Amino acid sequence: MTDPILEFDGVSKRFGGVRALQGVSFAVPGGEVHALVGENGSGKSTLIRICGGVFPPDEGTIRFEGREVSFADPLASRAAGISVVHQEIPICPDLTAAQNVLLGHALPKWGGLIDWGKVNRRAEAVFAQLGVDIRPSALAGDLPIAQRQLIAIAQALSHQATLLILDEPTSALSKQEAERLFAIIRGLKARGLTIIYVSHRLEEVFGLADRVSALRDGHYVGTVSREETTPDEVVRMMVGREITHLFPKEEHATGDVLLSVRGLSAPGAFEDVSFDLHGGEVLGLVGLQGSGTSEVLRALGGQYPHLTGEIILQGEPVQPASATDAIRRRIAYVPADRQGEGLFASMSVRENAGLLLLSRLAAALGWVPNRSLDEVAGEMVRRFQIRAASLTVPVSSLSGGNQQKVVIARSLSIEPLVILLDDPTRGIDVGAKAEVHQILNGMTRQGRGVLLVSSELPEVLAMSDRVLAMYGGRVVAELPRGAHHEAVMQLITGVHAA
Amino acid sequence: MSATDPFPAETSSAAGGAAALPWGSRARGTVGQLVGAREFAILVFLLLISLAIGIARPTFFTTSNLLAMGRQMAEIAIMGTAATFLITARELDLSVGSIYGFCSLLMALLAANQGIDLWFALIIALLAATALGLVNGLVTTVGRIPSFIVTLGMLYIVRGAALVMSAYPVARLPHDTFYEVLAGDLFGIPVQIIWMLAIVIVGTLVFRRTTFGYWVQATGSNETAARLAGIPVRRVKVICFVLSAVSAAFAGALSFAHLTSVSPTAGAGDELTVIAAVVIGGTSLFGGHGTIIGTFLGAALLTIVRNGLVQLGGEGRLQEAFLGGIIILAVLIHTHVGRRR
Amino acid sequence: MSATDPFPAETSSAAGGAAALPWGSRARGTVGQLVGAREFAILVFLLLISLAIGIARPTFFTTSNLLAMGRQMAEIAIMGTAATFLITARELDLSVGSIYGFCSLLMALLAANQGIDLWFALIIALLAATALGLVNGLVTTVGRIPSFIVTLGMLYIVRGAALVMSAYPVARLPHDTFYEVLAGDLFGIPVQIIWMLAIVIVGTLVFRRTTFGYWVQATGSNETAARLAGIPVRRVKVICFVLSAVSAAFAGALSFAHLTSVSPTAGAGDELTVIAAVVIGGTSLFGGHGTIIGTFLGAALLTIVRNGLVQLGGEGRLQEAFLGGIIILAVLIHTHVGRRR
Amino acid sequence: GGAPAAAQDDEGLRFVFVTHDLGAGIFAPVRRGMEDACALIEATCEFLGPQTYDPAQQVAILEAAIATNPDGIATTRPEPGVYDDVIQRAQEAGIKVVTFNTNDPTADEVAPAPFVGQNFTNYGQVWAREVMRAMPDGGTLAITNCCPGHFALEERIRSFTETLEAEGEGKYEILETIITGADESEVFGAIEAFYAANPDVNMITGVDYYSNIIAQFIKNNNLQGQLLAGGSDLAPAQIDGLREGYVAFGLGQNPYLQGFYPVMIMHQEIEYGIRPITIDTGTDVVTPENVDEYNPEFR
Ligand SMILES: Nc1ncnc2c1ncn2[C@@H]1O[C@H](COP(=O)(O)OP(=O)(O)OP(=O)(O)O)[C@@H](O)[C@H]1O
Ligand SMILES: Nc1ncnc2c1ncn2[C@@H]1O[C@H](COP(=O)(O)OP(=O)(O)OP(=O)(O)O)[C@@H](O)[C@H]1O
Ligand SMILES: [Mg+2]
Ligand SMILES: [Mg+2]
Repeated sequence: MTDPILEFDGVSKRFGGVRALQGVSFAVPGGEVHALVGENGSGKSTLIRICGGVFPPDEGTIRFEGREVSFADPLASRAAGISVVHQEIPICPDLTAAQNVLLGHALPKWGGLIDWGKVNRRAEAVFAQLGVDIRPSALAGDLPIAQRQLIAIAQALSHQATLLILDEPTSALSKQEAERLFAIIRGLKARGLTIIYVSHRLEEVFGLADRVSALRDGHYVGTVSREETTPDEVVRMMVGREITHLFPKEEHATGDVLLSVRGLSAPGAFEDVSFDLHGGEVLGLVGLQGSGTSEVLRALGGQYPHLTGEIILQGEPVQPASATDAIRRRIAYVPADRQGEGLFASMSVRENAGLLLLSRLAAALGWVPNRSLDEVAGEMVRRFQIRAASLTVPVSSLSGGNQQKVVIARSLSIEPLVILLDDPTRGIDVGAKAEVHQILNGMTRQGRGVLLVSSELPEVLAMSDRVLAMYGGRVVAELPRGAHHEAVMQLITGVHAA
Repeated sequence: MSATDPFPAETSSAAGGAAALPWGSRARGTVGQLVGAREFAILVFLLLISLAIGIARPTFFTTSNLLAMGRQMAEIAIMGTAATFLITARELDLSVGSIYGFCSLLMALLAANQGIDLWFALIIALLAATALGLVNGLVTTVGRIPSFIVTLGMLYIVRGAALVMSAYPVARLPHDTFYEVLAGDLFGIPVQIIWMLAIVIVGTLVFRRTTFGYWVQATGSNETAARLAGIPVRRVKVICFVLSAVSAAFAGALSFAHLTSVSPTAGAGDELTVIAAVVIGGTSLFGGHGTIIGTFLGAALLTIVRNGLVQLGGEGRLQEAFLGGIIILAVLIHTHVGRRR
Repeated sequence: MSATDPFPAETSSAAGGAAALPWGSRARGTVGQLVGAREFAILVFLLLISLAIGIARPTFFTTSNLLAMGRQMAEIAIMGTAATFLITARELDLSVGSIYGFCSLLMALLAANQGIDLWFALIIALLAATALGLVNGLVTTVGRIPSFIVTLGMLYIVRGAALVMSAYPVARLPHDTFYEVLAGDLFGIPVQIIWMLAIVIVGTLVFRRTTFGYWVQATGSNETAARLAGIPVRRVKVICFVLSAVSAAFAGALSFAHLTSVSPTAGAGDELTVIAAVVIGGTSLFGGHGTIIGTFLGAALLTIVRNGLVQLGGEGRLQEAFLGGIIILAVLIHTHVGRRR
Repeated sequence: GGAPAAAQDDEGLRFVFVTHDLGAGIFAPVRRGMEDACALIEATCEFLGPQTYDPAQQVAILEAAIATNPDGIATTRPEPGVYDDVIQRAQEAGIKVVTFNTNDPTADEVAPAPFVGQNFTNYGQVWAREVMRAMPDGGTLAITNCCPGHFALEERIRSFTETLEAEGEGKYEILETIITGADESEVFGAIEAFYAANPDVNMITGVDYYSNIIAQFIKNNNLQGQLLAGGSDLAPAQIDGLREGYVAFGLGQNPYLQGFYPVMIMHQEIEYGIRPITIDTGTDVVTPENVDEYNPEFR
């Protein structure tokens, strides 16, 4: 093992009553890709924020390149040679791509004034190094989420760093974009940089990392070298128990046709989409970013008022014109962007869970007795094993996985015929994922129809009864259960037309 | 693998049985339910200030002074109740002061110059306020421009209209039951206090225990999520704007009944006082979280400080300056002391 | 992390998108560089209104009236330039009107009663404003309470201080170069216009072509991202508050030099006029996107409408009402006409 | 009545003055008058009011003041009705009440109180006659008004217009009442805009304190000889104009006495049982001829 570039010694951090890190001690050898894994809330991002100078640890010390360091702010950490891509910190939407990339740099000036032309050219060079095609003068807020994530990565790469830390950089990236990032990471490693890499996707971890360290509930569990370990062992380190198989699909007989879609088009999003969804069936939609999979879900959820084509629900033609409309027709939508579109952060668990049942619980004048709301919310919390200190704590105090379960439970509370799930396991850990998959199995057992979109191809392939492959807004193939990963990849990347 | 199956095949209802809840047993008292940590901090602050004033000037605690303060705070508390809904839904109304003046003037002119019955005039004034609130709400939600600007424009428009109307002098009106109901006494208590308490209590119940109240909070907490949850966010906001305008008209009517006179500039500046009361009480200016009890306490604090400073005597011109300091201090306190449970 | 970010970028639906960016790589002419789509929409609106007034009243377009309007708009445009920085950084300042009155009074009293040289008095007034801006900024950023509340408190505090000072009547001051520099003419053009243009031009350059301006936009666009990128967001905001206060003091000095008199209530209500000018110009109230040229046009629009309404004669009391309508209309126009590229 | 329950302690009498607008410049000399009178009789005095024009707030302050049980209260009464209730309650509590500076006469039907201040109807007459003296051959004029709806100002204008019509032999034409707002910069802008549209106007005359801005306008634009000013109060710019002749007249109302007399007549009543009466502080005509005889600070 080479000399450690970064050493943690007894690092602890608490937020109010939450002990995010407790006495974490380990070392990261220089010149390697070092993966950091752990369940949601295990403290990975907290450790990284400490390295990035966002806040200091409560206890313990950090040594960087052999010297004890204590960063007062992000600038100090960067000056020392640490560059960080933080988890889920979107860029500045009102600035251009180039301005975001060079945020925090001294900018090229001409006569005391910033030369934006030069800034754009510099950013262009960074993008070229990253192999991405983003116009430097594009407004960042106008770009799709994947490109925004790439801008954040480009921002980190634009600094001269000896240690690069990436906290879940691929959660919003397509397969190819992720692959390109991996190539860059390998290139940086070859140039002698050390990379700390955080991800919930074990195949990425095993594809990239030289060594894997695991955290559990704020404690350091151990470090293993990739050659000497297996995915199962890493999972065991993370969750402290065995997870037998990753995607536990239950088989059911599927029922009659529930939902028929014929020639559905939304200009600029997708075109001529047709399929049948049966009761008790999971129909997977796979495709790259921009292929129209999420948009089909949104359209069925009533978010595209100007659709052409037919939607027939239980033999009756429908045109969901709004989310309200879709909900009335018992079509439930679970958005991919939990924070932005799913949760009411300032409200309690109870209110988040019970929101769709208010009109059902309401007596005259909209009066909702507290007890009946407590009852239904409590039942949901119990049934979906939502771990919360009480029903009245703010939902924002829950872990990511539990927040997601609240959102799903709410959608299911209307007893939907059809459930539209957009990336229901984004950014949640293996344990929580397994629970969401259990919920999915429960839905089909009850005879509901599920349309599933996921950023993880293996997940859709494993959990679906059938799969529709989409490319460029069109359905290019229908595949039965058990379709081969490679074949699907070729379809959705347009390498082979069906 | 989790042990419990969330979908036992037999049950089809997702919201079925009434299982015993682990936290259902955690009984809280009524007061505890009404007064959260933030409200508590501001209540303590308010009591300490009252005590300090009362010690320096015992006349502060006379029944008549306490009742007078109760009456004085009524208008701000009533407008503040509606504003709490609106601000929780993440909108602002800067036009309440103008609507207050306009509607009381309208009412007075209709009654005095057109000979319309005062009650009927009140109804017309409330309808006019409804229309103004609708315009505020529709321009904000359909026109998609910030309510700060819409209601700022409305502030000028309505004040201009009031100034034009005031060209017609208002004759004196005969006293009748109208004044008894809106400005009289009940068992020695000014009716304004009773109106205020009724509105604050009903407002609290609507805010915390009805579909509409939950919808308001959800809309302000995350508008996109609210829309996706099927909440008619535009309608919710428009209703809040209407409530705000109608509460201003009603406060104007109380003022008119009490002072038996009107002026086109009545209510000028009230918009900021109302927002101050709401925010002092602990409602977030950024939406999603509100408390009507807090607003009530905020209005009480402003009134007590104003009254107390007069009682203490001293430099009259510095009194408003003190008030400014108290506003900042109060918000600092509940932000940092009554942080979270 | 996100707990401190009151407006997550995704949900500020009312703010609309940002307009064309001046630094786009595609070559644009100088005018095109300065005037984006929103600014253009408001410019056209302004010209149409001027034309309409000018046709009805040819005296509107006389050189003397145009110069007079230029002078009238200077104070709002100057305060608006600073406010554009502040609002872009996602903060508000409601205390500018009070600071305007307080600082001009302070200056006058120092010069008239203490015999201090007027220039020196001006410097003291600007330093006082710096201190007030620092307090606004520090209470907002360190105390973590909304600037709406901090500066509302400051509005009362500073106005109270001005009222106390006004107990000392101001003696007449001898005219000297001070008046020439702040209220005289240069080649027949009122110097206030020259001051305004200088400040607008320097402001635009700082806003668009310096690190500070870039930091202001980043801070308002996404405070967390800006902080993590190493931008000292607190310092950036505090500087914006200081700029706002100092601009108000300077505008107050211009007014004092021009009117040779002061009153403690001077500037009351200017806070809302300044915000209106900024928002009419196209700056987003939700931060991140601002335009000083737009603010300049917004101030011009307000002045033209005020002046034009007096010129047109008729019911003077309706002028404010028209002004309110124009504010709403202007923001509707640039929201929907000058939408995106 | 005599002196019931007055002077509960041996610290002397206590009087509270409450105005509708502490910011108005006129109240500085009023306050001085109050302070001098209180010093003379060794009474304690307070001068209170809202920061800007706000009768409702003024009533709240009056109520708080009543609770402190002073010996006397002096208040302005710019709107009818508003003060009836609170004045009656003060009187019932044995507190002497005097109005000063502004009093809506119709208010006396319900809550009579002696008034120390100007008679606004007389003012309008004097004002009209000064305009006729300044322009004996007639001409066009405009009036500036900061605050439409304000009782005192509207009464001055009404009486002015009536007198000008009755005595002006049709020689005078009022082009417009310019609504100026109550912010000096805005007042200036409104005058400027009006003059741009009506450059032939002979005189602009103000009903309120902001009249001095008309003088300032003439001076800044070198319109001496082309445009005549004149109007209420004696702010510095007004004095300049009077000295140089482009302001034809300035009308004072002796604010010092509006602070001094209320103290004295309340003291009289409490100490000697002399019933207080309404005192007109008059309309003080200052012209270029007599301007140097005055100290403008107390006008
Ligand atoms: N911001 C916060 N403020 C207060 N408490 C919090 C906060 N975030 C999390 N918690 C609490 O800390 C505890 C641990 O959260 P953590 O994220 O570790 O849960 P978890 O068991 O890992 O859930 P999951 O497996 O679903 O991710 C939870 O009980 C949660 O309520
Ligand atoms: N600012 C904060 N305030 C309160 N609690 C916090 C804060 N930041 C993190 N926590 C809590 O600290 C714990 C560790 O969080 P952290 O974000 O480090 O987890 P993580 O391992 O990165 O999880 P994930 O995989 O979901 O990103 C969690 O319980 C979390 O809720
Ligand atoms: Mg976990
Ligand atoms: Mg994390």
